[in-house]
Amino acid sequence: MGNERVRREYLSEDQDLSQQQYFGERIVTTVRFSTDPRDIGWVRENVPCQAACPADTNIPGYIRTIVEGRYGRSYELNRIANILPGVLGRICSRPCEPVCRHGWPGNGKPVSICHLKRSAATLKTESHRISEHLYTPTSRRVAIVGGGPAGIAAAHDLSILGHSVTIYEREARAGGMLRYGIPRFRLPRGMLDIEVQNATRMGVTVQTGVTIGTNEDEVPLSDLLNQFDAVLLATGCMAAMPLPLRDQNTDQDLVAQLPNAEYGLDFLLDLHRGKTKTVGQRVAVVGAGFTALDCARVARRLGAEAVSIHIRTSENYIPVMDEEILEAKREGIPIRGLRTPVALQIDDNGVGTGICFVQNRLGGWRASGRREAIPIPGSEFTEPFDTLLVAIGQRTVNDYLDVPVELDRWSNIRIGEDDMTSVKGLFATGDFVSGASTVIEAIGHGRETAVKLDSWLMGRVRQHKVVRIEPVDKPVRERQFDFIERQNMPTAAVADRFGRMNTEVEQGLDADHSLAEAKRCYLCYLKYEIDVDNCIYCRACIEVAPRDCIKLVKGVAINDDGTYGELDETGVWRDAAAIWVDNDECIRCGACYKVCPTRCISITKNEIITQDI
Amino acid sequence: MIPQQPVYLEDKVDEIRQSGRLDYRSQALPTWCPGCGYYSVTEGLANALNDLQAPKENTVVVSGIGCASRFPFFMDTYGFHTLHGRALPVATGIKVANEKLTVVAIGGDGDGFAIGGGHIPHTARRNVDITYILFDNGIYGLTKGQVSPTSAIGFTTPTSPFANRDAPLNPLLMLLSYGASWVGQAYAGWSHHLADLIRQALEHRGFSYLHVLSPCVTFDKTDRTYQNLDLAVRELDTDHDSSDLALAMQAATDTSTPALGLYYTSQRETLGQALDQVALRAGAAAESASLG
Amino acid sequence: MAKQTDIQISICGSAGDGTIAVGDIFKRAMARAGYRVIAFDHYPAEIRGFGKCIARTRVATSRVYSMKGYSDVLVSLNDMHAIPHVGEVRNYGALIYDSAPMSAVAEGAHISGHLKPGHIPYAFPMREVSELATGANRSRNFVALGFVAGLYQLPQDTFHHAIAAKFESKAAAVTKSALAAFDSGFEAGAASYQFDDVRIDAPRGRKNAHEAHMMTGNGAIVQGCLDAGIETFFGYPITPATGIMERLAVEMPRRGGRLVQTEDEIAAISATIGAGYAGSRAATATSGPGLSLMTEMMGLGVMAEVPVVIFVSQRGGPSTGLPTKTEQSDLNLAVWGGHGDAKRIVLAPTNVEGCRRCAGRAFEIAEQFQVPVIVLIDLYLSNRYETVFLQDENECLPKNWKHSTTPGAGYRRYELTSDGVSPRCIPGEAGGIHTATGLEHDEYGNPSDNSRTHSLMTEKRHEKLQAAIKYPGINFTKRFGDSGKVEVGLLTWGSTFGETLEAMLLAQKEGIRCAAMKVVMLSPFPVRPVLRFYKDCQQILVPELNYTGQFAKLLSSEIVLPVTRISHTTGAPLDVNILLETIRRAARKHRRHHNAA
Amino acid sequence: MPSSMHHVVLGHGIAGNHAASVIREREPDSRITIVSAGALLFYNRYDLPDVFRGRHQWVDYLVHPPEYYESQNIALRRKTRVVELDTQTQTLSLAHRETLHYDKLLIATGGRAYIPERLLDNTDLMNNFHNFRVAMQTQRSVRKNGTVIMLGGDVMGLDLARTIIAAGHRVIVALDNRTFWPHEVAQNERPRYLQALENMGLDVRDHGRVDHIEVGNSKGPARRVLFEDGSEIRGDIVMPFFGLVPAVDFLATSGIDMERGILVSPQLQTARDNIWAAGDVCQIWSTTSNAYRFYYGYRNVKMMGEVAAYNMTGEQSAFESTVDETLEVTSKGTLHSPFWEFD
Repeated sequence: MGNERVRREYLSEDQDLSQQQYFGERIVTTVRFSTDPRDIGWVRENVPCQAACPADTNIPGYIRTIVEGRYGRSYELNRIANILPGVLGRICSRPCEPVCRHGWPGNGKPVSICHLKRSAATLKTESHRISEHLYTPTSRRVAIVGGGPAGIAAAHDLSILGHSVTIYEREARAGGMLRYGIPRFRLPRGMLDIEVQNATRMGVTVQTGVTIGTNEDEVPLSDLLNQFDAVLLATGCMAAMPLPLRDQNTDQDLVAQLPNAEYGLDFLLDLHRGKTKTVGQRVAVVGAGFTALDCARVARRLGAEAVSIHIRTSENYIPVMDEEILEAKREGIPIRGLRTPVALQIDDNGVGTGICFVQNRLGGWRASGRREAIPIPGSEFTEPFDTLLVAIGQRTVNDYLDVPVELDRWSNIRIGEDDMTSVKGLFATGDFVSGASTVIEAIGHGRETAVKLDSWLMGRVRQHKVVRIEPVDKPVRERQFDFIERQNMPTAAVADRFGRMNTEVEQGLDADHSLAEAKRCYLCYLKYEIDVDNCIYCRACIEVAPRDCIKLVKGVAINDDGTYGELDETGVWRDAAAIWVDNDECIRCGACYKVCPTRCISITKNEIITQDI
Repeated sequence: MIPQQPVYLEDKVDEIRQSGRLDYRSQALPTWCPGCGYYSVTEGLANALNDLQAPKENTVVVSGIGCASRFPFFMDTYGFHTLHGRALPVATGIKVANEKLTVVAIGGDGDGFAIGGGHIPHTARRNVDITYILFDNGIYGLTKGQVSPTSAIGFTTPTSPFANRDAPLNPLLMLLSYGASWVGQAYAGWSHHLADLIRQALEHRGFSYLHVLSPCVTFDKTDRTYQNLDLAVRELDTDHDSSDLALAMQAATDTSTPALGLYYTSQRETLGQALDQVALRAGAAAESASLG
Repeated sequence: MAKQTDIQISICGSAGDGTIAVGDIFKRAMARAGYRVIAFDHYPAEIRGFGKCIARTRVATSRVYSMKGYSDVLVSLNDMHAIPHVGEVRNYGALIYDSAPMSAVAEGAHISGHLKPGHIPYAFPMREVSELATGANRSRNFVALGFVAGLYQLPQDTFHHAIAAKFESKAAAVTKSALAAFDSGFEAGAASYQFDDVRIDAPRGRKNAHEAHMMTGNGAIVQGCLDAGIETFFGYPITPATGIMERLAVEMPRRGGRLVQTEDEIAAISATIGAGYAGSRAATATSGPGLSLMTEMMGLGVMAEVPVVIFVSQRGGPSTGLPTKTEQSDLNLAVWGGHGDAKRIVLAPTNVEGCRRCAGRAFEIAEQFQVPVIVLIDLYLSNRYETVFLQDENECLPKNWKHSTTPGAGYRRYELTSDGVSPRCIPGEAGGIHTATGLEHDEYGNPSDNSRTHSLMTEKRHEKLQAAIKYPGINFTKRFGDSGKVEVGLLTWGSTFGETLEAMLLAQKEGIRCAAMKVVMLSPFPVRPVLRFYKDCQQILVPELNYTGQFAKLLSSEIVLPVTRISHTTGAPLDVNILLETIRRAARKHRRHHNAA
Repeated sequence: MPSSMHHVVLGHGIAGNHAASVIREREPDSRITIVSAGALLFYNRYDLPDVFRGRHQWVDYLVHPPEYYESQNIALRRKTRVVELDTQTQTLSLAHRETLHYDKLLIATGGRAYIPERLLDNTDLMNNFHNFRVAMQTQRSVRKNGTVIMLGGDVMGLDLARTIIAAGHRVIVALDNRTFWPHEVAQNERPRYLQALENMGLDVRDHGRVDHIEVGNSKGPARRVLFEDGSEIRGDIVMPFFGLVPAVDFLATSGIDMERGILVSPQLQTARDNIWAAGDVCQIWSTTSNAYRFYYGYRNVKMMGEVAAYNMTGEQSAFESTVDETLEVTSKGTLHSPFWEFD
């Protein structure tokens, strides 16, 4: 078109056309790869969900492909980052959703990113084929201790990178907490099996039922260190935190002693190892995490009538998704706040009858981001129970190490920048290092460690992250999409949940609802730019903008890290050096693109990708 | 989609501020409809004046009535907002009074060819050393969209509800025949090209007439839109000889695919020079008289 | 018996928001629904550029004559513009505004922060509703309109009808999205609880309600032209007269008439004179600035005794002045303007119905007296909407002027007769051959500088017009209010009479004996009836929208008696309350004197 | 200087309004703004049952005429929702994207009807009574001599029930553990109180948990309530009365301490500087019962408004309830709750 011809003539004499791929007459695309901090910073700032994802998932990418109905591609985009989309699509802690731009004040509710992940996994075709880009074999051998999320993630990446990997798993099957910690009504096992299988099929040997340790019939770690080029510890946090009781400072653990009290973690582990568990009519659960909620909901399913959860602070401050809390309440489980256990009431037969709490007031914030609770003297009271489940946290176990390894003062293992322990060739990752966290963090860490371990094995860094910038020839969103309400996850009727223990509560979004939800995504990775050289400052774009997203600017601040800061707006004609799209406000509706008289607005897709060096 | 070299805002902004072109702008934001071609002209004129380093205080922008009437208010130069169609004679007066000034008259097609039509031939004939930028959107903007002298046949407006039957003027042909010594045509959608021509027009000594094609984004959604003009306009043939009047007139007759660029330019005595000559002759006559 | 409704709704927005457009639809729909409606819009000089637009509409179940000083409902399409007008909403009146503005606003910049405690807020996300309904936020205006209609349970189909009519000429898509926006607004309005802040009760059933039309002064003038069978029109766009030409451009060709948009007013009046000379019913329309340009050519019309009609809608002056504000300051130009003794006829209707009647009669009168006739209105009347009923039959007479009984040899185009009107022939009539000229001429039309001829012809051109004062079928003066002696008499002209009448009615309610008289014919001046009115009034107030008291001076040039001038030059119509207060003061003053005596 | 001091009161109920006028008494010069989500001026919600007594003009419910606010120089922002509170910058973000700065803030947003989670899917089939507007709509949707189904039946509900019965309608109460809320009735006492309800003309039913609500068929009443035990009740409208939960949604990101409600000291001060809370929204530390607890009823709430106002203007007085909270059965055998009393 005329104006494009002109643009070539008057704007970009110096333009490098070498990268253009021609398709007939039309230029299809020109892709630019950038490591400029401003470009990388742009993605980091403007795609908040991806920035918040420990596994660095390309969220706009996979949501966009759902809109296009390319579920398989969407699934792959996920798998590239987090290995187990079908699993995480159900039980991920969703650090991405609280930061979703759609949830910012005035923008409505965040996109249900997690549920869409699940949709991609379930809606992809039967014949979907996963794809992997395999490196040539390196003949390096790596042993991984622990087949949980972190171990599996690391194993996957290391095998892709060409190393031969062996996982040593204590339990009968790989999966760790995913398989033995999370109840089936939240995570059906079929999906888990397939995805673990996919993650480990590129030449990963999984040795199950093998315990690494010092006892006989256990394999000592030192053997592994001799047999393998590198060993990676990913044994997570498999021990429950003991319940501290202010008024019963005995050295033996009362919970362990009482016949009708148990630690939630053990309760769930046993259950999923196949033991039959029973609970009384009144079940008191102490603790505020996923484990506590799971215990309570399992207890309801095991027939307990009155199940209650007791927490130190209040609902607003516990690290659990609102949906989970709501479902627990629907199942008739009240959450009682501001109370700390101080003692157990035990009758003459040594059976626990009640738990004494002290009333709390809220204190400051811990470094961990958790809320302090400060007991109020003299405010003690008692709650009766038939069964007591305690789930106040988990800790690592490292007594199985038969080589001298440096520990920190919490007796967690100490690792360096390169994730290597004080022992050469011995690496550690996941919860085993960081303490109990989330599945996605474990996977994220596992993958980071894999890359570091690879560079150590190969003696050089083999990959780095760059921004892939691809022109988009037309706006792919419509303003209408912003008015779509967040699609609610359909759930099984409460009555039906208790009949069959394993009925999955969240039923998943069907294709239509997934499409509707996917459309809501702003696709923050689309970058609208105005070619200031060709702009006539006519403000036609501002006129049609649905929001305050295009601005007359004097300039822009640059942060210390070289990324862009705030736009410096102006209403003074003489100062208006440029008209610029404020990508914070921009909801990628494309209205401006359509009206620009000089066609000076361009759209690019900005994605962080991994490139070989 | 034409690939872009990476644009980094702060670099670009510095470049623009240092260029100095913003200095020619007013404080107040223009009040034309968003998307109006006048923005392109404003930018173009600012850039051209800046390229020529024309001192702001020696520049006067004169307008008549119409959407252009506010033009001077959006330039940080001397300006004169006169009456409907009377911009050119006022500009002539200013120029005659002070030859050092750069005088730019600006108006629309209604202002210039309808009520003011009588003034153009004479300003061109006298070759007053001013630049006349005529903004041709083929419609009356300020009175909300009636036909104008350059509206196409068949153009339907409130005052031509059954389609306009009057043939449009051919301004370029008119101006060429009136003897304008510099005639060019630009298009608001080609902002850089426009700026380039304005600069040439300002540099020309004599009456320079720049015809600027533009849509009226508010009252003409069908006929002369950016989309249509984008497709219609082309550049003057590369071998065009701008000293050849016949060739220029030939080129001017193509109104279906208007060619953009410098049609014709020639150097001849300007009004200022003529007045100087008259003064010289009068002086000489007085001298010879004293010798005799 | 239906309850009395008298509601004024103001829609306030930025130019380009479509404020005036929906105001227009609102008033038409309400008229259709059988209400008496009067409306006046405020709009800025810029096309866009974000100036303030207000569409004010007064809806009543019985006849009203002017706008109210306050509003019952204010709809904000642009808070920046609407905030200054929040105060004009009465206690327990309603404010309707956008609860989800596009961009973040500073403290105090949103209208919700400016409501008076007595106001009822109706907040809803106009922009979003619009985008949902039409995919663009441009239709906020229709959403708001729909909201009002839905909120006050106004007949939805009547509005559909009005919207469809509005976009007749436009693409179907335009109508469709407007309707969509309206309906979704209507839904929102109907859904939101109405706090009885404003009641719009069903109007008294008029059997001819379906014939009710909202018409502006401009529209009525067009109607009058058509009544008179106008044949040719030449014009040049100028606010606020442009509307006349725009409408005629649609209507005339359908009736075999011809309209040409000339390149300027000078050409417009010239062509009109030519067409008049050729015998067609010809007219042009302009405003003050154009009239100034036309005065010279008008002189030719007087001299050559060519019947033409010139519609003049006054705006704020002098010079370019206030193109979008009203004023009555061209009386002098209309009555006296131009060089030489160039007496012409000037009619000044006072309301929309009057515009129609005067326009129609103007053609007859021009023909009858062979002279240019100026119909003088102002922007307020040009753009003011009133309900009119189109079925009123057309009273205009066909072309019929004093014709030569014996055309042929010796035909004298400018024959001196007892009534000063000469027999007229037009090109095409055998035996009517003559030359019309701007030079002074004799009875045959031959140029003559004979002093006797000049004095006779000058006298003829003036005296023939005296009979116009008695021209039938139209009241050139009319008295309202108390009969017999009154404390206060109001004497005025043009659009101002509406406010004057309202003020008089209010004053009467307060027990002040008063009367008002409108003067419709300004030149020649109807001295006798005015003089009679004088005699009945203890004191005379003359309100008008100019500084120099042009009408008052015209009065005193015809009748030497004292009057009190009330000059008002804000560019806005007269404020009824101010006028009422003046009447009270006058009445008090009178009573003091009375008691003293 | 006090004249520049800006007191912002969130909520336009008894607590908020009373607080505002007390602040005005104590600080004639300071700027006072009341932010309310409602459309109307302050009215007494204890009067609302009167819509069943034919009192339908909202103006009749106003406690103060509009002029009052002008004379008191109290700015009133109605139809205004707060979406975010930033305690650092002391600004409130309003739903219409305006920001409002405060020097001292009183949160008195009250409580909203608690809907048991299992009924959340049926909310649109139930009628509320929390403001004039919905009260009117509710009143209009009951047929002459029609039937009102009351779920739960807290004291507000029972108060309303008296009026509805007086208006010639039938009221069925479906019992629940929240019946009589906020009064706690011991199991052994329960029959006595239920009898009292019957004496008051209520039709008392005990079907256990509600399963869901349906729209009735065209002929019959508009609503059907189905219980988990399979039984069913029909009526024109269904009104949930399961007690109140504090309206604190907008405080999610504010860092204000909350459990169920906003946690405040006996001085009604929150953990944040310059922020107080009063009314049904706050959970006050009770030194007597050593717990955070709610106080209900006109008198308590008004007192809280007063205390807050005093403390916002320099005092340090503590809130103490003077209300005897026992739910009594009168000599006539009917119920009487202290929370029905107001003045």
